[in-house]
Amino acid sequence: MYQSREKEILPEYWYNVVPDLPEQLSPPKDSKKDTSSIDMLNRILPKKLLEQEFSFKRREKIPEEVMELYHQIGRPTPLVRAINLEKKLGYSGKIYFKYEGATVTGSHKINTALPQAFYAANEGVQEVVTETGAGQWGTATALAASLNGMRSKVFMVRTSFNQKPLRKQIMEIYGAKVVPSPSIETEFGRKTLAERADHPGTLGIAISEAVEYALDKGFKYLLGSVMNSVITHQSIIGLETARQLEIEGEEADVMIGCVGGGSNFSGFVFPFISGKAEMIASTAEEVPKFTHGKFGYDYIDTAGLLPQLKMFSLGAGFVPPGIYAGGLRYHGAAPALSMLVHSGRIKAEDVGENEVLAAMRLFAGTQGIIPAPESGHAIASAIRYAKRDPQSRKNIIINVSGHGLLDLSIFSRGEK
Amino acid sequence: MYQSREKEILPEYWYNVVPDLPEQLSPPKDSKKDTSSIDMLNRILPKKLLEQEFSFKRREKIPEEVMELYHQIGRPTPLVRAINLEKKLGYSGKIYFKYEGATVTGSHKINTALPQAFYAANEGVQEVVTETGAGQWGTATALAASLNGMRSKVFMVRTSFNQKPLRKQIMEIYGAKVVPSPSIETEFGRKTLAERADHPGTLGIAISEAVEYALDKGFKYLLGSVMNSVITHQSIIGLETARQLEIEGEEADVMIGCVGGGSNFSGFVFPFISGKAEMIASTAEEVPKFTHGKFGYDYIDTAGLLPQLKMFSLGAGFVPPGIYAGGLRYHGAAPALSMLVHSGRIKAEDVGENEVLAAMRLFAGTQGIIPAPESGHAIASAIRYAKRDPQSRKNIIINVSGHGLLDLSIFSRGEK
Amino acid sequence: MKPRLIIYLTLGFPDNEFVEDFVQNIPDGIIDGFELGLPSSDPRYDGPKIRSTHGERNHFSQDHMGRVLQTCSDRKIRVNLLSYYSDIENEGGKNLQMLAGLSAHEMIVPDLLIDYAEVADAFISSLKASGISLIPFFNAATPDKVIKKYVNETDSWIYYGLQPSTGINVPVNIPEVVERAKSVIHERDIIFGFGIRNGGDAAEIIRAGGHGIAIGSAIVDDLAKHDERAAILKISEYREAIDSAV
Amino acid sequence: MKPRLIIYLTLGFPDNEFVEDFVQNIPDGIIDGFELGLPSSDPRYDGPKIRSTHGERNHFSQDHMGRVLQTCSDRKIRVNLLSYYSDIENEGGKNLQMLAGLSAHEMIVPDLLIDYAEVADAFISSLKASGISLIPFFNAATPDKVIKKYVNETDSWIYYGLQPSTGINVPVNIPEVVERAKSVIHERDIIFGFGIRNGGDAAEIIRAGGHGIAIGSAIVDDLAKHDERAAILKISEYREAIDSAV
Ligand SMILES: Cc1ncc(COP(=O)(O)O)c(C=O)c1O
Ligand SMILES: Cc1ncc(COP(=O)(O)O)c(C=O)c1O
Repeated sequence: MYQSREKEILPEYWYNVVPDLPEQLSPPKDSKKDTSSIDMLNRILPKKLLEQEFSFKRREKIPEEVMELYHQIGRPTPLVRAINLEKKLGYSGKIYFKYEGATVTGSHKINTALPQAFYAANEGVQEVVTETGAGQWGTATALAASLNGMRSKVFMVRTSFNQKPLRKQIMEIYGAKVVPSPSIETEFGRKTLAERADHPGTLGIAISEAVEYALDKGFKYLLGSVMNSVITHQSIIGLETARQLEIEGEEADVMIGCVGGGSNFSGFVFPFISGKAEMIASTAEEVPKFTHGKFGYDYIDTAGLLPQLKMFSLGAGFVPPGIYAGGLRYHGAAPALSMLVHSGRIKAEDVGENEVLAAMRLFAGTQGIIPAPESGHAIASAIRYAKRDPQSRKNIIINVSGHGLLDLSIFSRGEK
Repeated sequence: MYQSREKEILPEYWYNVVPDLPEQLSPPKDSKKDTSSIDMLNRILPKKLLEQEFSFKRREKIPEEVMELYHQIGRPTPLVRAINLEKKLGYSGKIYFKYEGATVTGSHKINTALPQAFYAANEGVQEVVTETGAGQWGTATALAASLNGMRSKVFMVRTSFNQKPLRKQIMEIYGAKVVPSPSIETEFGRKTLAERADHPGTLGIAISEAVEYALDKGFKYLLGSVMNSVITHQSIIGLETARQLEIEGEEADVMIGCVGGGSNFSGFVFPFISGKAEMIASTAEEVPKFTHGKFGYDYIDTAGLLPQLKMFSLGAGFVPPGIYAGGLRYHGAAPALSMLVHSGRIKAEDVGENEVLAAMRLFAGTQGIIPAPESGHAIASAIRYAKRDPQSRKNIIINVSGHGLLDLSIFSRGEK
Repeated sequence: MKPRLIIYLTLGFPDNEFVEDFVQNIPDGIIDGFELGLPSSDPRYDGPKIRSTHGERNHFSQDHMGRVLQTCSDRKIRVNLLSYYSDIENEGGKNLQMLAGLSAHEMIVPDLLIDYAEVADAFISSLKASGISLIPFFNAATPDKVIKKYVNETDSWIYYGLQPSTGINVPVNIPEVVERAKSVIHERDIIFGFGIRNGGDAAEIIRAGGHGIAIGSAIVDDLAKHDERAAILKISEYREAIDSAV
Repeated sequence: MKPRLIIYLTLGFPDNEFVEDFVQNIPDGIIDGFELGLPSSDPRYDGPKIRSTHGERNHFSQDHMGRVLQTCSDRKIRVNLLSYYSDIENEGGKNLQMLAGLSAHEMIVPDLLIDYAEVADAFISSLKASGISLIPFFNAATPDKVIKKYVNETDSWIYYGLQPSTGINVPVNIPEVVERAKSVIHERDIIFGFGIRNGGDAAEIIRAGGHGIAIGSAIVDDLAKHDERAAILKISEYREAIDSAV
């Protein structure tokens, strides 16, 4: 999509922030003595992805086929001046939002699902497997697989599986097989169920099942966040934003996004890292990884199959409450993002459920978009910012990572 | 939205086909002997809308404020080359689709809700009222009212109200009051309920309640389809498409859309009416207005409060089956469209549920978009067309009038 | 040019005698012509006001029509007739033969170009053969092509409806309507009718370039009350309004 | 220029005697230097192969290190040491003082610029004061700014890791890695190590412009089996590969 002239906005290269970081990123750490969990990645990740994961090239060429797919799924996504929101807040500056909900799967997750699936298909893989919590990542994976002619399998955290039948349905329409996790399809799942037959599941368990399944069947496993390569793919958000602002003749003064694993936020702000823009990472009060987490090595997954990363974490064993914003429940955050929060370049703040729901309503009533609850945090933080100094003439740029059309039920609980 | 350069695509004028029709449109007919149901429109419709309804200017200037709102809600919408679908079908020509689901409310309905609400607000109205069947029109009205600082009230057909809680929820988030119809809030509703307490409701009854309510309270009533002015507003679809095709260096050979009241289809094709493109109107097999309906005067609403129009109709008393595509259940079709179908300029064909569901799956798996079930008819007709002559090099242009994210449940019934 | 004022009467309304007196008594010079409607059983493009004047068809008689036409002819008041094609069709052209012998040589058939477009050419020819010109009736809904075709096929003045039908009072932007009509119709007089609510509307039409106006619904209430004076007073006011608009 | 070949050995692995014999027996001219790793209790940037060579720290003795360095010095084989900063820190600089008296004047500290960036400047100064140059260890993850800073603050050759750590064998585009390194590092020799799997890789590095290679994991299995011949044979093959790549 959409117009030939929009090719001016869609970049030809992804951007990897690592060569421009103030300090060197700590490498992933093997958790075991005699085997390498990093080497194990060779078995479950597409080769090309793994190469990207560790090559840290500042510019990574977007394959032509992926470019075409990006067009097809709705890239470039719009950068919208939120005029009605500005008015409602009485804010003197401008507020823009980058709208990742405009992609066909409804969130930024497709930005990385497409290249990952493309690389996998290119290596002759017939099926990809992944896990999903809130459902956005599973949805993106299912479509990306379908567009690349592969089957897909999604281990979906059982509580989500039960609460979000629409998510399951959309994945199935895209051709995915969706199983509630813990499942009886993996040893780890069977073990977990043996211990507790009605286990509600966690993302950690689902990841472990997906990885085990991929190893077992020789399929490839796709990852939705945290890893460097994922964040590199997501840089398309910020790169487009930069060109769109240029076209508008504007600069970013403040950039605000939400953080689950850190992919949408990092993809959004990293292309601006060398500039002067203030950057605010908004997290859920219930999962306060930056404000209450520890900066150090921790596991990506609960079962510890994947390597450890140096990041802010609440502990791989952290059991998050079943909050409205499923995508923000992850215990850690991407290493490069963690480093920049640690160094103070990026500020972090926590927002609670009521404030987020109110912000979502305000945004819906003024801009017409029902944001994903995850994105609601970014919006709430932006509203806080604008209200703190309504006379400010700063340009606030928000990343609205997804729409919330399949999460409308959250409005029935909490504040009315 | 979205980019300043997209202003090249968004037209400055709506187009009214009437001055370019081959024959003259029959005027609306008063149904009563001593009062004028046409004059009654003065009391319930915004003045400016009524002027547009009967002035038939070829070019109608889009007010600047509406233009800005169009940008905010996602216009221009994309015209997408459906490359993956082409491949899947082995079709030698090109297939494009205009994607009205990209608007923030998810369908073309917002194109007319915005100017109607703007005109109402401009006349000092505090509240607007309408009916909704499938929910798309109510959603558009609710947002349009909110964006213009008005309250809104939606009489929602009771079966839909019960079956589509998400639709109700989204309207409420936009600030609308949603009541199931028949309701106790109008005399007509009370009368209907007195006759049958568990009445499931029909669009006809809901219209009657909304009109009565508007007359009673001095509010304005917004209409979602059928009327000339609505179709004029919807011309923005075709006008954008024309410019987008021009930019692509392509011409439309075949244009295909679905018909409920006729607004999305007419808005899509009318700007091309003087050209040579073949035009196909796709309707539901269960509501075969063009193939089995009569071309003559009939009521807009079941209660006969509104004037009669000369159109294809299955009879204002036609009780449609509770089909998957709620937006196609209307008994009639806009007069100008009916005339052009009658004259043979526009072809019509019926498509049944199984074919539509299969087409929707194919489209979702190739293009990533879950279309509205209404739009599924257009897609099914396009697939039929492409399959009939895969060697053809004709450009097929489909109007995908909305997304189906809030209608996913239809996939659980019917074919698997 | 002096703007033209045409008064619509339905034959036989409120009764034959009143109509015959009215055309006799109307002062010289205040109007430019009468448009005489043949009562219709289905005056479907008329609003409630005019519809009420059609009443029962048996109010009407050929003799009555003859007398009215004779008076107008004597008084040199131009006359055109108005009949729905649906009635003409029902009566198998009886009226037509009758009309051929009369002094009204112009005729409006409001539904002809809309609902009977397929027979319009033939009908216009047979009118011509009887020495009668069709006054094309157009309005905002008439496509450009249709206007051009019938302007070509006829030679009388043009009747252009402001409102889609009589008795409807939807908001109308008069200058735009007149401008549109004049942009498609060249070198022919255009008289505007349907829904002229007051002198202000009338004057606006003339100022925008219209050649005249036709009034109907505006005097129906007076006619119904047999109040000739009030009707004539109202007509004079329209006269004044358009004259002073030039 | 003749490409350089550096062989990594962990001191004390598989035992002191073997290492001492090995540096004595390696044929003249096939290598350009040894890199001698001080066993670490937490060799966390190493993969399982090298990790296994660190084993228990008590394999190692200062005497052993002294003998190995002496042999190399006698044989005019250039030597650099490798030690994790975490160990240096734990031992409060004991090693450093010891090293100052030895003939190895170059040292790699793989975790220094990553996990101890805040003390790196001070440490480099104190190394200098002891007559030891830091060989900066960079890899694909090292930011440009960091590379430039430490290239400026040092004067030895550069060690550049192909893989993020040893023992990882993720797919690597060798020409791209070499090109990136050379685009940031000017006028200094760059030796590539970490994850060179075979002669093909080695040749590719040289062809792409690398000044030399460092080999470690590739011979660990032979060393573990005390098979000196096999290890030396493998080293010769690398030698041949890089020489014929020029
Ligand atoms: C819409 C949306 N936004 C944000 C997130 C958080 O993930 P990340 O921080 O990787 O962008 C998710 C994760 O599911 C999501 O679905
Ligand atoms: C998505 C969608 N498409 C099409 C229609 C049919 O209406 P129309 O023919 O007026 O476009 C509807 C009506 O609700 C709709 O919601």
